[in-house]
Amino acid sequence: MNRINVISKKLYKIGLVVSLAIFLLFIFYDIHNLESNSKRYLSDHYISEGVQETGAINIVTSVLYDYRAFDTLGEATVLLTAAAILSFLVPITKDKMRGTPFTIIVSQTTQVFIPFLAILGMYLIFFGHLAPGGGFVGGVVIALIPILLTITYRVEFSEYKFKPDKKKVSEDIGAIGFVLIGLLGILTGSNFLANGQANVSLGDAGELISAGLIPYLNIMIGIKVGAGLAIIFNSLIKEK
Amino acid sequence: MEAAVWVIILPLLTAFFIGISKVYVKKIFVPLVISSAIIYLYLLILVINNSYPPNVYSVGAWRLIGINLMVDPFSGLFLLIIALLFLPVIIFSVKYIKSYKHEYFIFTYIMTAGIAGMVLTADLFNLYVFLEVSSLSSCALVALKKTNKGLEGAYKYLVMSTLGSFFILLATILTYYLTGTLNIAEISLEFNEIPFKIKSALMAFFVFGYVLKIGLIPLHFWLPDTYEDSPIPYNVLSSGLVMKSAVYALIKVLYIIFGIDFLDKSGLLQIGVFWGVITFIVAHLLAFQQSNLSRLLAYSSIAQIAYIMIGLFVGTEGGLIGGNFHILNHAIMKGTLFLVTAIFYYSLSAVNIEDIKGLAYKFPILSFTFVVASLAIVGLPPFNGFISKWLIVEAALESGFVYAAFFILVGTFLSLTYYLKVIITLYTKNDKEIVVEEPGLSLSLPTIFLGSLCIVFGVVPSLPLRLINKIPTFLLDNGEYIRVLLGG
Amino acid sequence: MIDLIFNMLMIFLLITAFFMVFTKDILTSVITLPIFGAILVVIFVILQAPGPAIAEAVIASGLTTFFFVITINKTEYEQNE
Amino acid sequence: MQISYIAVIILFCLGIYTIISNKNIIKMVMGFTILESSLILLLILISYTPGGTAPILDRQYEIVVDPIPQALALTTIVIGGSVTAVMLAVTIKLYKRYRTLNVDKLRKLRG
Repeated sequence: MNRINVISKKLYKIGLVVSLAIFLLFIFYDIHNLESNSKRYLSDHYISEGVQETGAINIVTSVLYDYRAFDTLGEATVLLTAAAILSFLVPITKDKMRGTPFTIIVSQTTQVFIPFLAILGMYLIFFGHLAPGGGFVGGVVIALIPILLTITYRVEFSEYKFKPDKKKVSEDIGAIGFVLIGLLGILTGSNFLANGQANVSLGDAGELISAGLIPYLNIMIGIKVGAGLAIIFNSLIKEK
Repeated sequence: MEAAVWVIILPLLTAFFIGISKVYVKKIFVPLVISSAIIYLYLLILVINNSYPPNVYSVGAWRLIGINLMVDPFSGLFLLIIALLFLPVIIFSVKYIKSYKHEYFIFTYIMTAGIAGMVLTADLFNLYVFLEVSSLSSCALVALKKTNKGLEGAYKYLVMSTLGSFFILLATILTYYLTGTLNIAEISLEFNEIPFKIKSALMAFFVFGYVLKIGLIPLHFWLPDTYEDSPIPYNVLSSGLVMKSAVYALIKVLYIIFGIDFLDKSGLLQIGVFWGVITFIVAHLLAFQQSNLSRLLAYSSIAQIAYIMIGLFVGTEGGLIGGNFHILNHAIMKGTLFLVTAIFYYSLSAVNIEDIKGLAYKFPILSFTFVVASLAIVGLPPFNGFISKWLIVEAALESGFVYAAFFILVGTFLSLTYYLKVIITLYTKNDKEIVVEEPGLSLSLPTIFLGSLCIVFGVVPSLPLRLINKIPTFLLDNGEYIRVLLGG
Repeated sequence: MIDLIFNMLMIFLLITAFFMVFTKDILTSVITLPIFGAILVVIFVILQAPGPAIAEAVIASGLTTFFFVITINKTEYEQNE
Repeated sequence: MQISYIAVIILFCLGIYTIISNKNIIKMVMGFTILESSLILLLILISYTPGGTAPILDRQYEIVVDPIPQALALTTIVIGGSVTAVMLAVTIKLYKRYRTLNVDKLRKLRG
């Protein structure tokens, strides 16, 4: 009797999902060939005036950090909440990552590797408005350094190198910096997070020091994401 | 209007400063929390006062190509609820929360910022981002006490709300693909040309996503678990704000983007009312069998949210006024009930209904507030619950949902039974001596303040109704809302 | 030419996803997660989206796989011992 | 290009099937990753216009790919990543408390 029950339950679920798939298929089919007058007036505006208004070459970064900077603030808060959740779920006792003890080769290569990671992370953050990348991606690459230390040299060494309190404080400083740069827009008479509109010197596009406040927003997000992900990783490792 | 952005930034800044104060300047923690709550209250009142001629604040000064915040009476009502609930809960939890104090306040401030963001924004993707912020931080608050049930409730809540968010995200992406913009006003203008089939499919995704978060009957099983072992002051904010902000987002998306006539044509109004009726009947029956006080209040929250859905889905002006007034009343009444339960838990860690036997003689004032709030939530005449329920019943009768009005009255008696069960155990004589830890003033004052609001809004309903009567003008025909957002 | 490669990648993506879901052993399905992510990165590059391609490579197929490996490390090993 | 939209639908429904029907919690979280990847793929497919170039305008191109869905995709990847991290952390805690990764056992254990 139990087998029939299990099979009927499984069939019910598969039926549910297949009906959803067919429903989606019809909707996508309709939407795809309905799309006669593809209305893209907003993105055409971003493409045509994007470089003049925000000064950033990379339109995706100008959308993320200037036109829709409020989304990025919300998203940075999501990341900060995730880091705070993981840091308080961890018990006091440390538990090392069980696994094979690494040979000398691994520890040597990580020492060679770390400066390259640092440079790559810095490049992604500082050149966020010129090349693809930006605060989030650069921050993650920088967070790889404490993660590599944790894996090869156990958590204690990585905690010794980057103190957990320092990481927590640098994450909050990054977040507060982002909001203060946003408030700069209010101080100069325009609205919150106003970069292109406020009369901030945009510099000529393509230079490193251009695009007004976007590089500073990138740096703040980079610090925040780097510290946040280091906290997330170390607390996941320490959870006994 | 400048203060509209501060309503969202101030809680975020306070949360970040609390993060720093955990490490460096430890002793400024309590003054920082209290002062920012008071400034926040002043800011909210400032925004609510000039919410009538709705004004638009464009973030980054990009008029229509950026993200706009819009303060209209409907969001003004929610800011009023935040104003009424936030300060009492903060003062209450400064003394009540002993373990993980810093994390509790960081998550509460981030959740309030998320809810304020959801309520104010006039941009579809921004609504999704702030929805994610508020649900992740409220899920963290559920898991704060790290008990087995708490962690399990947090896991279920996380799974369900992320599943709901992904459906909302799918609908947002398809809306962007069809209309090319993310501004709510422009979307509703573009939506007139879209054929009926696609529009109703998008509406189905939105409704499914938001109902998963609100917790109507078939999708409600995760909700009572989140109330069981979470810090009780959080339950006040959760049932008062988090569930209601999902209702707010659903109503704003449906009424503004799809428009009232499309809702009527597609029959969603009838489905909504029917769904609400089933929900509150089943919720009342389930609430009857509960022994844990928090679970009983959780099921009663689901039932009250069902009343609000009926009020809002009736689709007439009277229904909207009744529904919104019930949102305000339920937030206050449920807040009082949860705060009193928190005091019982604080003084003698009472969890089940049997544990609070004979406490009325130990806490006369608090038990009286509990009785007032439960009679108000049941909907008896002198209190505020009665007025809003009566408005909903009237609106349901007006627009022909006779069965809904009848079942609401039946539901009133159902809820009367299980609240009476609690009150009776409260007042039965208890012979054995109970060692009680005396709750200080900072615990009982907020409770009494919220309890007195139950009576004040009951006797003088014109106080909040002045604001609530203005809501339908900007919700029923979305042309008014669009004119303001686009014209500006 | 590009379309041919693109369609093949899409099919390969589906195969990896099905394999990831229907294998019994957790470890093999966690190993296929970065392969799934890597194919997505190539698809994003073909579709002229460098920003999300880097983000997907670093966050979605990089760090998320790492978190899965740690979770398995914490939960699976005790069962074997 | 039609297969890409069909692939998105299949991945979306596969993700939901994994979440609904799996016993092991880690497989369930993997379902969320698949679901999230399908939505990001849909976003990028929407942003692609045939013959367009990447949205880096170091000089003027005639057809440029739509930048907005790419910005939304970046936001969704980060949000999805952090939600998955939180889910996995809670899974480890649940495993330590209940000694089992089986979803059904959890529901019964709660009692």
